[in-house]
Amino acid sequence: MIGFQPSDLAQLSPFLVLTAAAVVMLLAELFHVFRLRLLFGISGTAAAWLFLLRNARPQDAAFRGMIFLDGQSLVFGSIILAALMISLLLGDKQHAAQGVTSGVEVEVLQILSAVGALVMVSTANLLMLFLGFELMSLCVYILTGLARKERASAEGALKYFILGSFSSAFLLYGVVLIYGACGSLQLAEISSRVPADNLLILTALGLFIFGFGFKVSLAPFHVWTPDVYQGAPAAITAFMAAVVKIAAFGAFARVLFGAFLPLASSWIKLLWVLSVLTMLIGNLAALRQQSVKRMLAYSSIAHAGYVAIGLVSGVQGSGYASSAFYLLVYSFMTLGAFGAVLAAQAGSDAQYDRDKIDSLAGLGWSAPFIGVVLSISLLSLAGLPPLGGFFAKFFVFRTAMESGYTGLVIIAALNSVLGLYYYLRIMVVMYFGRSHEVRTVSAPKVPAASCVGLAAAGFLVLYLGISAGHWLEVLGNTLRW
Amino acid sequence: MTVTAFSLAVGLVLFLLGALGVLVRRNVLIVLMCLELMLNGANLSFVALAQAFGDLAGQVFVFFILAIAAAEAAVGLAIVLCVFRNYRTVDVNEAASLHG
Amino acid sequence: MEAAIVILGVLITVCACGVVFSRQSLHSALWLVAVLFLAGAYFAVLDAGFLAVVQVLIYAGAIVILMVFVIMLLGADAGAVKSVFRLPAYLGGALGGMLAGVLIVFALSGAKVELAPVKGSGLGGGTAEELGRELFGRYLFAFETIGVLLFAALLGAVILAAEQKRPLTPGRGLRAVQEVRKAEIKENVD
Amino acid sequence: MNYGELNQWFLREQQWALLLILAAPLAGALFSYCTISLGPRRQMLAGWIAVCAAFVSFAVSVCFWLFLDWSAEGGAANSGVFLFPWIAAGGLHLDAALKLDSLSLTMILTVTGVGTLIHLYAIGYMAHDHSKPRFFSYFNLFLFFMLLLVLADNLGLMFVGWEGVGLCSYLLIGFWHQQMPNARAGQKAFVVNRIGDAGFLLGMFLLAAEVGSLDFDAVQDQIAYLNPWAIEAACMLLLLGAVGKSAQIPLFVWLPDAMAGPTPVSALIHAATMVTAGVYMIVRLSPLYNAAPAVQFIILALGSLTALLAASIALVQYDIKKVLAYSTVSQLGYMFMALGAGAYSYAMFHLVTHAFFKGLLFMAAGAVITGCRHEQDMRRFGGLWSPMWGTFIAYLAGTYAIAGLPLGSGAYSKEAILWAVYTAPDTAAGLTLFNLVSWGGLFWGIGLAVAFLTACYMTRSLVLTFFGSYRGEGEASESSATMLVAMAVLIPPAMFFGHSRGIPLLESLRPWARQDLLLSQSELMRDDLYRALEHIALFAAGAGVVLMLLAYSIGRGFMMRLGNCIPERINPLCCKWWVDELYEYLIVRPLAFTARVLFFAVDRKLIDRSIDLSAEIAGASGQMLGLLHTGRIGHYLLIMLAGLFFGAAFWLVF
Amino acid sequence: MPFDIDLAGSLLTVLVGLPLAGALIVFLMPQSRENAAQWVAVSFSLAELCLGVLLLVRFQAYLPGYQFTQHIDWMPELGIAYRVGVDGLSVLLIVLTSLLSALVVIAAPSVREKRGAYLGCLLFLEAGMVGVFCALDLVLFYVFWEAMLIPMYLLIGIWGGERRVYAALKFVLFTAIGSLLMLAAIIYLGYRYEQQFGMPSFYLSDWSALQLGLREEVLLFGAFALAFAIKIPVVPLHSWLPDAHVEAPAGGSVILAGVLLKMGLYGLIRFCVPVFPEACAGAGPLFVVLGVIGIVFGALVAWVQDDVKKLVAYSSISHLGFCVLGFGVFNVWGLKGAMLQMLNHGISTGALFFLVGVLYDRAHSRRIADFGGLAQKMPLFAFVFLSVSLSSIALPLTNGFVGEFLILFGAYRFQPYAAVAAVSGVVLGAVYMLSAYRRLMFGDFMAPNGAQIHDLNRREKIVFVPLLALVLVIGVYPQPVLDLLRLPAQQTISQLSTEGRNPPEVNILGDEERIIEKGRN
Repeated sequence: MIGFQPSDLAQLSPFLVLTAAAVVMLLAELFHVFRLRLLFGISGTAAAWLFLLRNARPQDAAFRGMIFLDGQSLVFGSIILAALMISLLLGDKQHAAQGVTSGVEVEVLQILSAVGALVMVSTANLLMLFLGFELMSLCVYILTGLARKERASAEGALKYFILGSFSSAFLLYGVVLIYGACGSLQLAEISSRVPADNLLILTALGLFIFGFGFKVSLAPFHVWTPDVYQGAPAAITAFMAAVVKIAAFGAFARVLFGAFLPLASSWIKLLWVLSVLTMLIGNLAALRQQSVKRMLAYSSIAHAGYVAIGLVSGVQGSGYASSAFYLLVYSFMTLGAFGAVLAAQAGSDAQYDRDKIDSLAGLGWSAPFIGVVLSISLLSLAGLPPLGGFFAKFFVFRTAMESGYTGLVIIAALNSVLGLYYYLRIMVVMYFGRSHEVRTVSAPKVPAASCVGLAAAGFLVLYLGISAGHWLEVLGNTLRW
Repeated sequence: MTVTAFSLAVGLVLFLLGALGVLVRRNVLIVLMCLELMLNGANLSFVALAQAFGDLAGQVFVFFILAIAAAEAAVGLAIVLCVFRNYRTVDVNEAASLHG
Repeated sequence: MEAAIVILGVLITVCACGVVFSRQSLHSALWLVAVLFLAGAYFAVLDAGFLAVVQVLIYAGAIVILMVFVIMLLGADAGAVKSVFRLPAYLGGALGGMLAGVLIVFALSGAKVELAPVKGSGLGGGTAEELGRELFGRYLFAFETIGVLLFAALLGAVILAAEQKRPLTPGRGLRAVQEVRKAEIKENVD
Repeated sequence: MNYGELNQWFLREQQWALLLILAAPLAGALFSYCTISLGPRRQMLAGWIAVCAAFVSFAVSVCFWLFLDWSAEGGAANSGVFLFPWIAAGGLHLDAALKLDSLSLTMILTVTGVGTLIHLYAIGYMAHDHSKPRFFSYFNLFLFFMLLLVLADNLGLMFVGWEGVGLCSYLLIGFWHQQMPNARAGQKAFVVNRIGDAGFLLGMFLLAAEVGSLDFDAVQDQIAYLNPWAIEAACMLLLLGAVGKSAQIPLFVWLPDAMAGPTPVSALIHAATMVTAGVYMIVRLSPLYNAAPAVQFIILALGSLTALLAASIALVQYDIKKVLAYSTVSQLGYMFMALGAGAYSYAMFHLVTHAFFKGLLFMAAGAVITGCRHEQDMRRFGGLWSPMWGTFIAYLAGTYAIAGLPLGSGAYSKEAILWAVYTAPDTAAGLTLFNLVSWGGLFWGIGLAVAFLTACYMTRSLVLTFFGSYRGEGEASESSATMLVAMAVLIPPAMFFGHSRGIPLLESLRPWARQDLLLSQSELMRDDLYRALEHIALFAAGAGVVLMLLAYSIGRGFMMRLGNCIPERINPLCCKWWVDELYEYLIVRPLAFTARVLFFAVDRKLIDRSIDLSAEIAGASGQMLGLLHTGRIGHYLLIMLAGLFFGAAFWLVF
Repeated sequence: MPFDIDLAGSLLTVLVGLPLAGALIVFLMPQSRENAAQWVAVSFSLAELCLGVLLLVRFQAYLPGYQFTQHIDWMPELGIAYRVGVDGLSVLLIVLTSLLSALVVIAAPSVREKRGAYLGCLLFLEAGMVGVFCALDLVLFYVFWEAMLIPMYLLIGIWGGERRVYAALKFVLFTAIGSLLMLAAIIYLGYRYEQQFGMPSFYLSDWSALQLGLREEVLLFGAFALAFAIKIPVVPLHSWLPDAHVEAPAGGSVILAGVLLKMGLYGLIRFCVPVFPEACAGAGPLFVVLGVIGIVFGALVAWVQDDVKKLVAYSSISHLGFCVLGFGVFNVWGLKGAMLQMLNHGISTGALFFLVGVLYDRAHSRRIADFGGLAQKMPLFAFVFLSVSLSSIALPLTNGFVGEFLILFGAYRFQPYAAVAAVSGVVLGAVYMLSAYRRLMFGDFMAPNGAQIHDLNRREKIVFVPLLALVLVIGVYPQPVLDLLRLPAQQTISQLSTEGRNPPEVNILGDEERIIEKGRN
């Protein structure tokens, strides 16, 4: 009974490598090779990605369907690993300044969380999905609270934990209902057995939307997001905003398209409303925020709404691919934005003060590099061409048009104007102050790794804009495996 | 009413009571306990379904939920400690410096 | 069997109410122990003997003890919650009403509640052996994952909960883990 | 080279000559401006450059007059040059092309002749000014635009000159721009002219749309095929332009203010040449106007009313230049009367004589003003005949001519116009007034009254300025030689040009002139009606002169009382019939008010505010949403659950 | 020569890329090396100007269609391509852009703070503007259209006046509202094209084959027209303009008025007309009305301004009203006039903003009431100001007249009352422009305390000479420019459905040509 084939091992390799990297990092700390931890983290992540790339096969399942390294896992897994890598780079040597009082555990927990995320997007079994979900979530709860001396950090962790556990309990109950109605935990089997008018299934669908909606912060399940993003140390916020959201969206999409496709007419309308609500609430609430991280949190909520448009139109059109592309670009631009904020905060002391938008005054002049990366990220988030964010929106809008959701596109387009306002507000602070009027922040000392991370994020945002069509096609083809 | 249906009902009641507790209680420790109640409700339903279907998957799931519950409890309690150190309270509503 | 189930069901419900509505957190914890024990019994009745044991071991033995420990640790302060219930009753009522309304409309909408058809002959029950086979066969990867999860939770719980006295030094975190692990490892499933 | 060869050579090269007429003043303008880099003494060079440029134009014009055969039967000579297509779009072609026929030759001779003299005069007048280069440059530029206006072969190019002279007028009125009133007067002139120009533009559009071209020849050829309504409309619109430029009711208000400019400017631009451009334009389009009798009637009425109104105001002015300015308006009214009566050649006749004597008068007035240290108030003059007898003679000659006293040139042109008006066909209105007087009779009566008034106010100004005792401060002194020479040269034509009893050059107008006016001199003298009217007019003028002489010698006390019995404040004459005030309250203020309302109420309050408000609303709703995020876990749980329930409800409903 | 062939093929790309490269170089230079940055920027912008002139020279005005076209697949699977090409109108606007940019770069030393970044923004902006004028693919167009926003936003926001933040945000948001709706419309059209022809394309020439339902067409046209109308700006949507102009630095205002405002009308002519002919033709009267409202409104409001920059800004609204009017009448005169007026407005209003900048440099004030009698101390300045004002109020022999004349004539042919109403703008133009000129230049000398009033310096003279020359040359001999515009105007008209309106380019009366010929001989 026990026994797996070597091919199973190949399928497992990304997870094993990544976990091994985490363990090695811990051991490295134990043996005081503290300096090398970044090297281990990055190389482990890179190795995991290489294994993922090598071993991903069309419709290849290991462990009797517990793990799929198929196109979807390859796409979302790659984004997750890339985001992980950048966020490791960004956070290097910055954690202490953020009030994080532990050693290598921050990186280890990020990697383990990424393992959970990877599991989430590469399984077709609800049990594995839930396990990955919990692994990722628990790590992120802890990460949020790591700045233990900061009240905000602990508060954020508590909120995230209670609300997150609550929502995952609902998700779990949804799994129960599905198990009850279909007698299986495999998505493919569920899809083939799903009865159209079974109350259990419909309720389960609702609970799934609740659970995943919470993780990707679709309104009204988004309420935790601003508090947690604001409370968490900036490096962790960047990680959360990128990895957690990608994984949750990846898994959500897999469940929606893998299991609930026969019920599409039920959830499309609902997702339509949720996406409109999410964009509106996210963008409107961000308008007058004074805290950078909170503003970016609301912005990330709004972006979830845009991604959801892709899911809405994914049933008929190529929305899945455009959503994936959106997530790809989104992860880099949000990493760039949070990473730049993180780098800018390196100089100042108190968390509350440095969290204010005004604390970025004159940053564009005193630290041109950070300013440029932040500007690129913000402009891309705002959807200005030729950056990646523009084409991400473009593709999402296009697929929505193809599926006939013109109204949704118009709402989304007008929402972008709101978005433009608050993104530009940050640039106002960064650049528009007269040098004699504002207290320009002194140029923060940014570690080299962080610079590399920022440069990578900025470059990728730009590159993905210029070669957007190519990557959309690549993603589309890969997802169709 | 069959055994399965009754068990599912008990599971639902446990789950809902847990949810209600999370909603209405102020003490964060009790909230944690209520979360456990919710998980137990799900567990009970899984076991009942596993029995009805004659499928071990449900039981295996429960096994994993038990482990997750343990992990969640540990992490949750650690977070509660953290919050208590910062706010000197276990009232979930007191920790509300982040808002707006 | 039916009788046992009915009794257990009613008892579980009563105890759960006890958890939710007790004024003191310690009382809640005790009610929780009762719920967990009863649930264990329920599992046993539903042919899940191994799970029943694990339930009692982990929950009653580990989790609740941990909670009681924390309650004790926080001591008198924990009692200083201003009032027991966070929400006014009418809000709870409104929520309940909404839930009822949704359920009624659901019921009227003509949707059925239907379980999946039973596949085969019922398994003899979840003995340790059967479950073990599953866990180390089909669910091996899940089992590995849960190990990672527990490891992560452990690591996290330790660094979050440990008193911070010394300034951060490299390598300190893992040593703390080792210390705590020695104390707690017995309480965990291995 | 004998005369014949010279003639041949000129005829061969006439296109270049035509260009030279234009090019000389343009080059003069450029070169005289260039002297700005010289020292202040040498800047006087600018004046001489300008004079030379003007004289070159004049000389070439004279050559054209001499060398071309202007009296050939069956087709008068003309000369033209096509330079380049200016604007060509969609079948509409405006070319930069010049055309010289007898009409424009008359005009350019007048313009360049009087122009040269006034340039010469200006050298003396501006001798002590510090911005001579600028002045003479503008002055020459004006000449260029005026000649362009006259020589243009289509309405479009004429409009270039038309606006160009307006520009120069603006620049020169406000020449001493340190004084704000001067600048204001310049602006007023430009803006009022622009109103007329707007009409001109629309008239052009109408013609271009109906005819398909703006060439004068093309328009002329097409008249027979045009819709009568279109002709009348076009004439009306172009009339608006003419009314603006030639200071007729209702747009005459700018001309008196234009006296703020240096006196040579008033002489050249606001008396002799530019203001007659409207008259010239209508004469140029006389075939068109002949086909629009209703418009002709309007011109007649406007002209006579303007003449009367302006003459009445001139009667009480104390500023010597203002008297002359109103006189100009009044005389332009005469020209319009002639146009209205269809007597185009008489209009041109009066235009030329007026250019001479009004130019002379202004020059003399300028000499008086410089002689009295820039005093313009006639109450501070008096007895100036002895210290500045040269000027006195010039002014006397001018007054004699304009007053219409026997043998003065004004008498001939004015009487001809009065006769033409009297005999004007009534086709225009179709009615006689109460069946008693014909319209022609009525307007003749007005014209007669104006002749009387003209004599009155001119005599008054002469008496007040040159007779009696000197009332000013300091010594009055005679002006410089150049000024005197310029005046001296102009005295003979001003006095005696009228003896030609018309202008022999206007053959090109013959086909469109009223046939009953085409009498030769001898025939005219035999016409009883003409002689009767002539005598009446002479009598009226003489009466005016005598009356004023009496009033200011014996009846001085009576005049004082007469002046005092109506306070100036409510005296319609002193208040210029309140026309300025009327415009101020009826047009300017309401317009300014509208502008303010548009800016403060509509633009700022309504549009801007509503935009800001919508931004505010978005921001405020964002803040409201912020209130939703209370930071309390309980509320968050509730919101999420409510979301779940509402989702379920939504799913059920839709 | 092989070089020539290559050049013709990629001249436009070079035109877009050159300033971009310049911008990158300038951005990467250290902030302290401002003079070096200045030299680099000047040389790049002059090179760009030379290439622009080369384009003008090599452009063949009598050939229909687009020239210098280049096609590189960008996102072939989506039908998005890098397609550029120019016709007469775009050539003119590109030359105008490169000229004004070069002048602004030359005049940049008057910017005291962060000049390197200022120059970089200018060059970046120039690349975007040139791109807008040569893009033939709608997505490419949109990319340039939006990419241009940011440098302009920075120019206003960083080097602007007191309320620069408000103005900059207002500018961007206003434009963005329109352009995002336009983006939605572009995407929809791309989708419809793919639906109808089975393959995706965003190429303008492909799109003219689209079959759209009437309601669909009107709505899509509305989205496009809104974006362009905001940019023009048409009157109720103009609110961003005065603020942006007042707050922008002189160079920014020059570019904003000189080039950016043209893009709205350019977009209407280039994109709306071929894709939505019916809707365009239907909306003609609306544009006429809006144009007339703009003319009168802008002129009246300009009259009561106390800030000279605001006055020029509102005068721009009035002038652009003329352009809109010329566009809306859809006959050859109006269109030619509108196109020419776009160029003219760029020259004259650009020069006016330069002049205001000169004044602001010396006195740090723009309030008209603060000044008086400047003509005494700054005669050359007064002369230039007057010449430019005259061009702006369309005095004959200046460029402004030719454009306004054609527009008004076109309006007259369309509807005489429209011309009557619009002609009031001619009068009001004189009113506000001359009264501002009088208040600034005439009377007793007056300037704010601490003002260093001196006449134009050498750099400023260099800036004004080409502008004045163009004012005069186009005014006196506009024919070459009109020749360039002949085909674009004709093409625009032939794209519109012509039932019931003036047939284009047909002689007004059959045999007029003869008379005209005779008149010429």
